[in-house]
Amino acid sequence: MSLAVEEQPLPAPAPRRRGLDRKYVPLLVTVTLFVAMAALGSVLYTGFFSAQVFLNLLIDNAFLCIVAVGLTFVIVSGGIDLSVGAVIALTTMVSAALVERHQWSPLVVISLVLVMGTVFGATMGFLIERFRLQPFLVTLAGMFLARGLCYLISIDSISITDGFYTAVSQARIPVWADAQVSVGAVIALAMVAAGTFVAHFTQFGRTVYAIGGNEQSAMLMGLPVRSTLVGVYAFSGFCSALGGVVFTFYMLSGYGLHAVGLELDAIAAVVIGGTLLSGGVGYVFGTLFGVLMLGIIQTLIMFDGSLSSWWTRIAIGGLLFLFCLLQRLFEQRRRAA
Amino acid sequence: QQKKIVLGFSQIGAESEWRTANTESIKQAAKDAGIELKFSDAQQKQENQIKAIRSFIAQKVDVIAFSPVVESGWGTVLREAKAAKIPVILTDRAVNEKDDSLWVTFMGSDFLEEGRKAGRWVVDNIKGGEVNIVELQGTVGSAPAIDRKKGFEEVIKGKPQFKIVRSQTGDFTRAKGKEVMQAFLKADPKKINVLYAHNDDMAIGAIQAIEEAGLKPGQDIKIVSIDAVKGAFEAMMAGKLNVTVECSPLLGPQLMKAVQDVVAGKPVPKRIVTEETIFPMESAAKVFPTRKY
Amino acid sequence: MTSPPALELGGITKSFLGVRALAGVDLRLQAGEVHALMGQNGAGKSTLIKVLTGVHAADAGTIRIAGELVQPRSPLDAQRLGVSTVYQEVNLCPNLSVAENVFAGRYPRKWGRIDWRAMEDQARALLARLSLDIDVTRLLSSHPVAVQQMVAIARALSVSAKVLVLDEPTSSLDEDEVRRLFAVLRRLRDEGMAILFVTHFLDQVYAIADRITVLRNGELVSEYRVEHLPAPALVSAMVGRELAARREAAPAPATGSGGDALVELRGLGSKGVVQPTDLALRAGEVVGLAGLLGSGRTELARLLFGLERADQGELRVRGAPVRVEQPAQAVALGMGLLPEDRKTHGIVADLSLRENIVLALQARRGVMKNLGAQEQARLAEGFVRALGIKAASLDIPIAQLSGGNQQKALLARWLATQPSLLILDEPTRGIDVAAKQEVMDEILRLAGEGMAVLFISSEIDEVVRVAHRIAVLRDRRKVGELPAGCQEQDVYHLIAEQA
Amino acid sequence: MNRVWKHRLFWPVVTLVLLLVLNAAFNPGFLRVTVRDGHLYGSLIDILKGAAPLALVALGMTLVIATRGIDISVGAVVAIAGGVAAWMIGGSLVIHDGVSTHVSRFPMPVAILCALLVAMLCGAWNGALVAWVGMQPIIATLILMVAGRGVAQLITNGQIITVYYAPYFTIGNGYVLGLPVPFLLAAAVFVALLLLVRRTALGLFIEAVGINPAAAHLAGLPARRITFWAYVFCGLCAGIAGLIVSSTVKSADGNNAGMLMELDAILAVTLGGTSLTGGRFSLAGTVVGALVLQTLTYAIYSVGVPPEVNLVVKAAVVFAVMLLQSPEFRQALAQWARRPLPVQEATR
Ligand SMILES: Nc1ncnc2c1ncn2[C@@H]1O[C@H](COP(=O)(O)OP(=O)(O)OP(=O)(O)O)[C@@H](O)[C@H]1O
Ligand SMILES: Nc1ncnc2c1ncn2[C@@H]1O[C@H](COP(=O)(O)OP(=O)(O)OP(=O)(O)O)[C@@H](O)[C@H]1O
Ligand SMILES: [Mg+2]
Ligand SMILES: [Mg+2]
Repeated sequence: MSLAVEEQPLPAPAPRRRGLDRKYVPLLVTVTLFVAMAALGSVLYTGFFSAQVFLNLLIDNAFLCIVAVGLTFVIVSGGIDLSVGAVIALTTMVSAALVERHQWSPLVVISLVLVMGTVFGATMGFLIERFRLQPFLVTLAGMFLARGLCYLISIDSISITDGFYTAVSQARIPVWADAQVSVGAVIALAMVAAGTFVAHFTQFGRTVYAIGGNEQSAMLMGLPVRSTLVGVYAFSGFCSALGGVVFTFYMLSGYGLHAVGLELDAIAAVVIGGTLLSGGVGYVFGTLFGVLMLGIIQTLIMFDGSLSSWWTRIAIGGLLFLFCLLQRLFEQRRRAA
Repeated sequence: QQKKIVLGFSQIGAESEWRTANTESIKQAAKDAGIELKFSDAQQKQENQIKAIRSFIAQKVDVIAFSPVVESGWGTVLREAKAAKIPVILTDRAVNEKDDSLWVTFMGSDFLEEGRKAGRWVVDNIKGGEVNIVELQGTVGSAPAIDRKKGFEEVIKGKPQFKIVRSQTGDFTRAKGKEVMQAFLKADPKKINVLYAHNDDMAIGAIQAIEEAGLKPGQDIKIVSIDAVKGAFEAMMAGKLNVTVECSPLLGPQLMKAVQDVVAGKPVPKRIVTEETIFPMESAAKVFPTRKY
Repeated sequence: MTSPPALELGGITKSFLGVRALAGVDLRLQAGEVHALMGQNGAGKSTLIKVLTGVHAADAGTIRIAGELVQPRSPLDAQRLGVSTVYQEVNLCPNLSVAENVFAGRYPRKWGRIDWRAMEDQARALLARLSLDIDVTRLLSSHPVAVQQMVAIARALSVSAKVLVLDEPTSSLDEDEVRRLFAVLRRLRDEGMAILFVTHFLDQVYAIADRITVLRNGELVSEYRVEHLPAPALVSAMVGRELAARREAAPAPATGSGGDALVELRGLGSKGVVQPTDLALRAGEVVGLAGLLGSGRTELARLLFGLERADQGELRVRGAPVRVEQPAQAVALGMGLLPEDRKTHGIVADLSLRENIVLALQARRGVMKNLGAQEQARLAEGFVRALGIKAASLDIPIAQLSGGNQQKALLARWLATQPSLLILDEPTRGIDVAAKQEVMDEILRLAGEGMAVLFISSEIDEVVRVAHRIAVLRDRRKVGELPAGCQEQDVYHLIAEQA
Repeated sequence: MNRVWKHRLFWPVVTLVLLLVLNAAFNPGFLRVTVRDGHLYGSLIDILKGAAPLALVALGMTLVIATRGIDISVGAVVAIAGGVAAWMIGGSLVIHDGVSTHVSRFPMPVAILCALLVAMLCGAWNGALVAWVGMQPIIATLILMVAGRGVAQLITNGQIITVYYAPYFTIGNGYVLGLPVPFLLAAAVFVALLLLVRRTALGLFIEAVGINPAAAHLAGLPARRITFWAYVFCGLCAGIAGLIVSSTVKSADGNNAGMLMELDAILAVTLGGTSLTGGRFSLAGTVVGALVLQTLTYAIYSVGVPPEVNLVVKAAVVFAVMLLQSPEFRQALAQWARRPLPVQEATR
């Protein structure tokens, strides 16, 4: 009885979109600006233009990238997750405690912390959805809780000497010549790919966008709003835990003060990548560039090496400002055209 | 003239006067020694320090030096440095790695010992029966906070008359130190004999709180702290702080000498200890004019 | 005997925080019929539909689908039970493409992933059945409300359902669209679908409905077969009293006509939005703006009000050239615009009815000259009474008002500023017959008092009835003007002539 | 009675009372307020005093949040304002004949004025980026959050500037009419703001802009200007808080002053019942929220919670407060409680 089954011939398909779809403009702007920034660094500093420097962006920001992928979904759904940094810390702490103090097998520990992160996220999602609480509050309390739990395990840092962890930590995958990437970087790229797929080609991903566009409408359209909302936070929790695992490889230690303030970096990366904080619009792929953007700003400053502590901050702020301003200008220009 | 030596130095951050003095000393010494310094501020984050070290490796500096924000988790990046044949010098704090070939030398202070010195002063100088001590800790989980607490406790252990009655974090800041002390004073107004603060800033904040509560800091409540920054000397001259344990930030010249030796291939000792003293109230006026930070 | 009704509601009761919206309402919907649900604004039609589709939980009452007792807890539940719904107002996601809005939740798949190409093709085909040829890959928000409404209908039609519920689907459609929609509905009815249909257009009821259920103040009046209930009787059933005969004659030429223009557009246009347009608006005159869907009426109104940037031509107010780049400037010049999309551009949802009414007046007075709470209440009270706005109190959030009452409140917002030019974009959207008459009378009265009115409506008969002069648009261009006393036919001719 | 129960400040106030009771239970002297040196003295006074900077910042934040924005740069602005004031007043100890005298580099009112102007300038920068450039609030203010701390350190040259000019201490430590000056400052701003919001149309405008910017714009509201000024005001509040903080500890610490204050301020605003999605806001709620946080902090210090447990306690309280405030949660709780005894129903 549906209208789709009808005898009339299909109309000739309209010509497929010519040129670039308008909705990809912010993404394009971000990528272009990143390339410009990289070019600037290469001109200014010797040794900047090398494969390894760019791969280091990935190696050094792998965990941030993974977390930001999960956060992209949360932000697209119109929420926010402030607990990501704390969950990373908790993951490193639990991993270190179990592996070092209780000699658990690393693989068991990794699966366990991934489940833990997912459950942690899902619980927050449940509270947000079921009791109509503000995501900011719930995840902020989640952040306090996760960090607090770290200190309950130990206030000191715990080194990891386990063979598996050190092996993974030091493993390098050659890309070309003597440029290499770490396991974490590969996982991060895989997560970006997986995130992009989930966002654009699955029911779950599309529902997240619909909720971000208008939660009430999404509900009236008969979309599974409740389970998707819980799922979004669970996914973000999972990504944080996975980020935590990668972070553990990166640091080889568990510590309650790990990844302090990482949530802000992650939010910044997501937003710079073209996602609207008000929800409904965003790209996982853009998030990757948001992360790289933050990374390259930092690298530029490190290569400069002459800034005092405070000028470092002012420079980071300035570059961020420049970038966001150009991003806005280009977007407006495109829209006006 | 030979090529300038390039030193990559990764600082923890600029969280305190002490740290700023430390940075200044290193910058000045590098300039004096004609060493090109690549300075990077990690804003208290270990991951930023690791990134900085990676970027030093990519920039092919001659020597890398850094003050580890924590002891653990440096193995991977230090191995990368070793593979790139860049010698590493640790300042201020050691790292927790079994393979000590990863760095050539470690110079700097010993937080544990600082805590012990503060403890010893208390044990030696505070007489009378019950001694109730309150402690203002540094940032929870930070290495100086952990070790200064540990060192202090080590000394007073087994001396039952010394008791830590309250201990709370003041995040190494004056504002928090004052706030926490205020609450302590209201909670047990009469019972506090000694305040042990993990740094001078918290002690200075607490002194204000004690005065506002109508007590005399330095007399009614004896105060011990660590760092020996300028403000502490002013407080001591005013008779409000009893003693501060020095933890010298002026590592610059020593570090530059070590860098030059390493590059020249001269042997350097694995551990270079910096001089640390303890300044009681009485010496303050004499020492104050010579303090640089 | 016969099979049970496709849908049967028994004794549905629902209150919102002490406000009774429904009291023991029964409704029987047979397979293969179009059933009209009628009632004044705030009678409880939308609430009944929301109870039926699980948005609200009923306080009491039963729902049976094909004889079986059910309790839908969400629209998703209702959909699974075979009820497909178009809610009042467009309830779609503005940030998704048209195609996606049609298929969200039921995507065509290939290899387990969403097949975008197939989805877009199917959406295009589906919309073509409603004779809508638009770019389905563009965002929904880039299309005007009428198109969005069509998309919502297309979405509901694409579900294979047994019961189709349509809450005022035609309120922003023009006649052509309505005709096409009805053709589709008739076919679905003949295929055995049960269709529940809410509208305020009596002629549409008689064009398509088989039976009518009338609600009044949340109570069931009765159920009728359409042939047993002539229009006047239907109106009295809804209103609860006889309604005065509808004004037939075209309005007398306004007093001010022929005088100097209050607002004059001289070749005012904006590239890609509206072609250069000449139009004079005089005090005391109602100018109708007629045209088909998408002919640019709304865009012209937005241009005039400073919501779009004019890049050519000139705007004169009382003979002096002015630049209007912000609505605030337009308001300061004494203009007001009632937008066509009340949900996104009209109401300020969480603010109270009172605050919504005084908003524009307050904006005009500025921040410092505050209307006191009492003054606000007095003002709002007056309009609530004058326009017959049905609300539990002045202090409830406007979002809790029924759609038609929201529309009246927005009209009140502009009337409160006593504008010299009032631009009304679909002012009668979603308001009931009685109220529509009142609104039209009000417009003429205001014009009589010397206000200039620009009246936009998809109901050309309304335009003809109320306007002293009609400007006809086509393809974003003004194609001519017609004097008062012209017929609907003349408007259509003018549009067709220029083809 | 019913109206009290339904009031949206009911649950935040209940939390505050509970925390006070808890404090009093652990410290017998907690509720005692005595007069010492001609002013009020006691834990409750400490809380009022300690909550003042947070309340101020949170009040400014409330307006920003009401316009659908957020300002995470307030902590940095607190540091900048404190730094400017301390620098202008002067950071050297001058001892004449063994007596330290009060010298200031610039007159104190000038220093205070400059500090507040700089703070407002910071707010204006944020406001301009949000309202005119159209950046997302969190990113626009992130820029100042990162760079602002650098600026603060630049002003203080990375040192802690100690202030020796005694009149300046009044702002943070003084008493007028027996009440602490910081409290009076916060109260004054609160009352002024309340009057502004109630007596002018500002409250209505801000809420309209926060709920539906498009509709507000169309109704003729200067939506952008309102947003802009909300940020300027937020900057001003942070500036006043900065003066209080620096005056309280008689020094300016560019790196640590106002650290993480933005989070606490946002927390206070939300605990007070204002939604982060903008629109309806409650100034009184924000003040209660700030008091709740300060009382909680105070409780943690004085009850003797070990520092490593601080965060868990804080998390538990925040969870408890927000669940209590959620009507859905109370309903679920009531249903759950009623289940074993179906007949039982609260009377009245
Ligand atoms: N969520 C709600 N909260 C409180 N009251 C509500 C809510 N929804 C509807 N109402 C009230 O219920 C009554 C019936 O509203 P409803 O929307 O069903 O009317 P309607 O018949 O659809 O009118 P219209 O023709 O104007 O759309 C109105 O008085 C309205 O104010
Ligand atoms: N049926 C349609 N098919 C394709 N595009 C349409 C259709 N209807 C409207 N549009 C688009 O709408 C825009 C003009 O809309 P506008 O809102 O000004 O029209 P309108 O005359 O006010 O009609 P209405 O208010 O009934 O939608 C144009 O961009 C046009 O492409
Ligand atoms: Mg309705
Ligand atoms: Mg229109």
